[in-house]
Amino acid sequence: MPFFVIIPLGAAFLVSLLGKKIKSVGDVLANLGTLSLLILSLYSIKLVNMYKVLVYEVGSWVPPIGICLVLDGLTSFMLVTVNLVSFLIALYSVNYMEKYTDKYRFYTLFMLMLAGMNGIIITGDLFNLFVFLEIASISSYALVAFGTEAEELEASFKYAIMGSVASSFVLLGIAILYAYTSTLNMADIANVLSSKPSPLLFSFLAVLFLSGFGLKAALVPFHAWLPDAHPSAPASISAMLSGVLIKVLGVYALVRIFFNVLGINNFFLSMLMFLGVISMLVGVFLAIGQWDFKRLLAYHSISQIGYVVLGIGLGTPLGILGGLFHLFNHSIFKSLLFLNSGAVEYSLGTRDLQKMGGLREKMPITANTDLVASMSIAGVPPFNGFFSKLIIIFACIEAGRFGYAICAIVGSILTLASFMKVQKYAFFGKLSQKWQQVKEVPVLMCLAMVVLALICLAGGLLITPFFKSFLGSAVDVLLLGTGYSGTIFGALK
Amino acid sequence: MELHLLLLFMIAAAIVAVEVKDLLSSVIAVGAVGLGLSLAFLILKAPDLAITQLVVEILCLIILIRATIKKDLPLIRDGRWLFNTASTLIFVGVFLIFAYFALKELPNFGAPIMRVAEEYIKNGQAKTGATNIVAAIILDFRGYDTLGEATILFTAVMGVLAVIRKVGRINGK
Amino acid sequence: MSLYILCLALFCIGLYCVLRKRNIIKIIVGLGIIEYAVNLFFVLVGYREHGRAPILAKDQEILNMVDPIPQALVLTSIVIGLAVTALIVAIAIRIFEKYGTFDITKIRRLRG
Amino acid sequence: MGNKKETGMTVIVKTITRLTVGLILLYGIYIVLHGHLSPGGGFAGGVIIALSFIHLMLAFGRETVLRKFSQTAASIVESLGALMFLLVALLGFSGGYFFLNFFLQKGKPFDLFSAGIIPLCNIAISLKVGAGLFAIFAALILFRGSGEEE
Repeated sequence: MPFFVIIPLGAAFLVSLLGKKIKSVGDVLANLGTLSLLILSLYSIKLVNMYKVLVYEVGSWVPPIGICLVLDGLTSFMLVTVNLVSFLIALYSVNYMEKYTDKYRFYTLFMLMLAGMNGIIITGDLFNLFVFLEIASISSYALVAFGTEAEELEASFKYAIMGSVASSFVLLGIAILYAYTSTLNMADIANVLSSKPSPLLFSFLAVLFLSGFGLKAALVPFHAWLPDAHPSAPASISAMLSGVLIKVLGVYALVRIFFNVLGINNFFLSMLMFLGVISMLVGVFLAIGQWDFKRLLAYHSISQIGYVVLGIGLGTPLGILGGLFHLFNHSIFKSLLFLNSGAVEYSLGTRDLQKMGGLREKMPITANTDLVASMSIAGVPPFNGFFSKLIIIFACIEAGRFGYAICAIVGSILTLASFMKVQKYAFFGKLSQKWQQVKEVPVLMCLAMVVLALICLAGGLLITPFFKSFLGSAVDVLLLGTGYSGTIFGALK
Repeated sequence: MELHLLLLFMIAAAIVAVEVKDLLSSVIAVGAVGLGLSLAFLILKAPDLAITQLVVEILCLIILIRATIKKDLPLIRDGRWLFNTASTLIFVGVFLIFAYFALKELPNFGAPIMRVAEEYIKNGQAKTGATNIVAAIILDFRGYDTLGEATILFTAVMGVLAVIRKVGRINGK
Repeated sequence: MSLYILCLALFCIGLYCVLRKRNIIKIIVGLGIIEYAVNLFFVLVGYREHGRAPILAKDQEILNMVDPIPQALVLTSIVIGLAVTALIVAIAIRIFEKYGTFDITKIRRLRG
Repeated sequence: MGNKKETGMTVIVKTITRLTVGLILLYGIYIVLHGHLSPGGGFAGGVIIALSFIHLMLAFGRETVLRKFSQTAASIVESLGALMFLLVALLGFSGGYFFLNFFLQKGKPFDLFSAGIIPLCNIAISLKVGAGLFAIFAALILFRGSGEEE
């Protein structure tokens, strides 16, 4: 189990050591590393099916003395999402990153970011979560500034400041939790907290964690950095940031702490739902007015994160299922969209939608995959986005939250409208004179995009009974609430 | 008692650092906060931290002084300055009051619970062989954290080297 | 108790600096103050009245050690603070080179 | 400050630097090696080692130091330190666990050679921290040399 962290770390160190001398070592090691991680994470599904919960004690110290790694349903679900997307993005970067200098540094930082995310997902220790959170965020600050142009540096600075303040909030929260419980193991904390509850302290902690992780997840009052940072990064990193980073750093960490450690109550849930709906609407309204392809996508990320948080915040089994399912789907189609925008930028050198047009003839693969992704994000059947949005809306109605359901439908329609705009201006219409010599992007980039598009199509199958255990076991973990501690200590014996 | 004085000194130095007009003085003042913190660690019986904080502080100071090349400090106070400052101060006040009541639930200062820590103190030497319990924790009991920490520094070095490159893209814009 | 509040006051000064100042260096300074405050809070939490440093001595038995865990964690967090500061300073230097100023009101090529 | 040619500071500073820098370096190494016995450890020691090089650089100008210890060498040493730390952690698998303190014989307390992997980890970390911080500093200083012509 620790291999989820060892592989990317080892790859990162080796790439930085050898990358300057041997040019191809970065490509090879990064792709091999992510591929092996993907295989491992797929294998972890099977393990979870067999054992339910696996606990690994680092250094053979039994928790709460040492740090433990936990593999349960939610973990393996997130691992599959992250590693699938990152493998395809690594494949894509082989060609795409030719535009930048010092490619091996890019791979080093990329692998470090991956190591950080895997570390967050798999850990069972609160402070360890913080450490890996910082690895992932620091590498993402550096990656946003990778092009070293003025805009990128500015966006990265904004992001770095916001992110560091968020980390400080999280650390303060951890300090208070430690003072109150005198332990750092998440399961142990849950145990202690349930034996001596204290509402005021809990709400203070909730405010700290919500502002910390909410900043990382770009929920609406804290979203200011995202529309700058995500478009500025290289396209493969935008895909990584929007596709998985905000989910792991923000949503996963938030959900894990709120549901499994602090113990959820109605106040937290309604707060989450409210923030989700606000993000959903604000994000989509801001997106409609955008003409920059990647900036538009970035605003949609805010809106889609809103859906995820709304679904999870409902707290009902159906709602959580919808939220997690949407999380998976969003990471697939949003990374596909960012990769498409990268492909367009790679060929054309611009991101302004008004200058494009008629690219369908010249770049058929990009255009078609982009169509799939757009339909998917807008929630058109039979693509995966449709199913997850439908589940969230049903869950809203089931829980009696008709207002939220209507908001979700409105958001969905507006998303559709804004992506119709993208399709119309970028890929349909007349081909302007300027782009007569535009060619399709290299083969590896195409391959990555096509695979993602196929997953978009097939994603709907995940709710069929055959795959249900994959999502279902993740939902079970959250429904368990603070019973989490019981299962961890049960697995230790 | 000396801790209170030290904290008040740190707060004063921090206010100076925030409000002083000259950038270099501001950086020096933040150095004073850091050294105060180092002393505080010493009073709180954390010699490891005091040493580390001291040397890290020196390095931070050198790096920050390196950054203060030009000393222009804008002092534009537009119409909303008062409003914005007031709202920030009110927010800070609410935060502190809320914190005061929430932190009352914590165990009293000077009497931590130390449920897990007792275990480290009792058996740390026998199990790891290190007499410095802090070293035993960071490198053995919680060695995995330290791997992460080393990685963070590595990431920062890589990040600095990546950001500081002269040419970012091969074909320019 | 009053120590905790003083510590949080330090935190708030840093927060105020980050939110309200317009100079990049001042913002970095504010960030540093926030980090100091959080570190101090963590160590305060682990202090024990009349405690001893958590290092065993050769000839005597030490009974009332202070809590060693926060110290180990703060060691980590100090280094994290150093790493973040170094990276942000590097970015700030590049920004200065591109824009010729540290004033964030003038650095506005992106609009949110 | 920076308007002189980069030949370093006055002769007084240089002489004192020559005397003290070795001591600082030695003190750093001492702190690293005794990390498991007394306060200090890999991080503090590594930073002190880096500071000794930075001290040289401030006093003598950057060329003198970079001739001895170039930036490339620094980043290579850093990667090596990181790999060494990971390797020590991986060696724990010989006992079946990641990060296992795999020496069965922990040695006598208060001895220099005791406590299993802890001194090894300290050395690896100090290499990494020292070289890494030096690389950061050198990068920031070198950047001024070519970036800003004002």
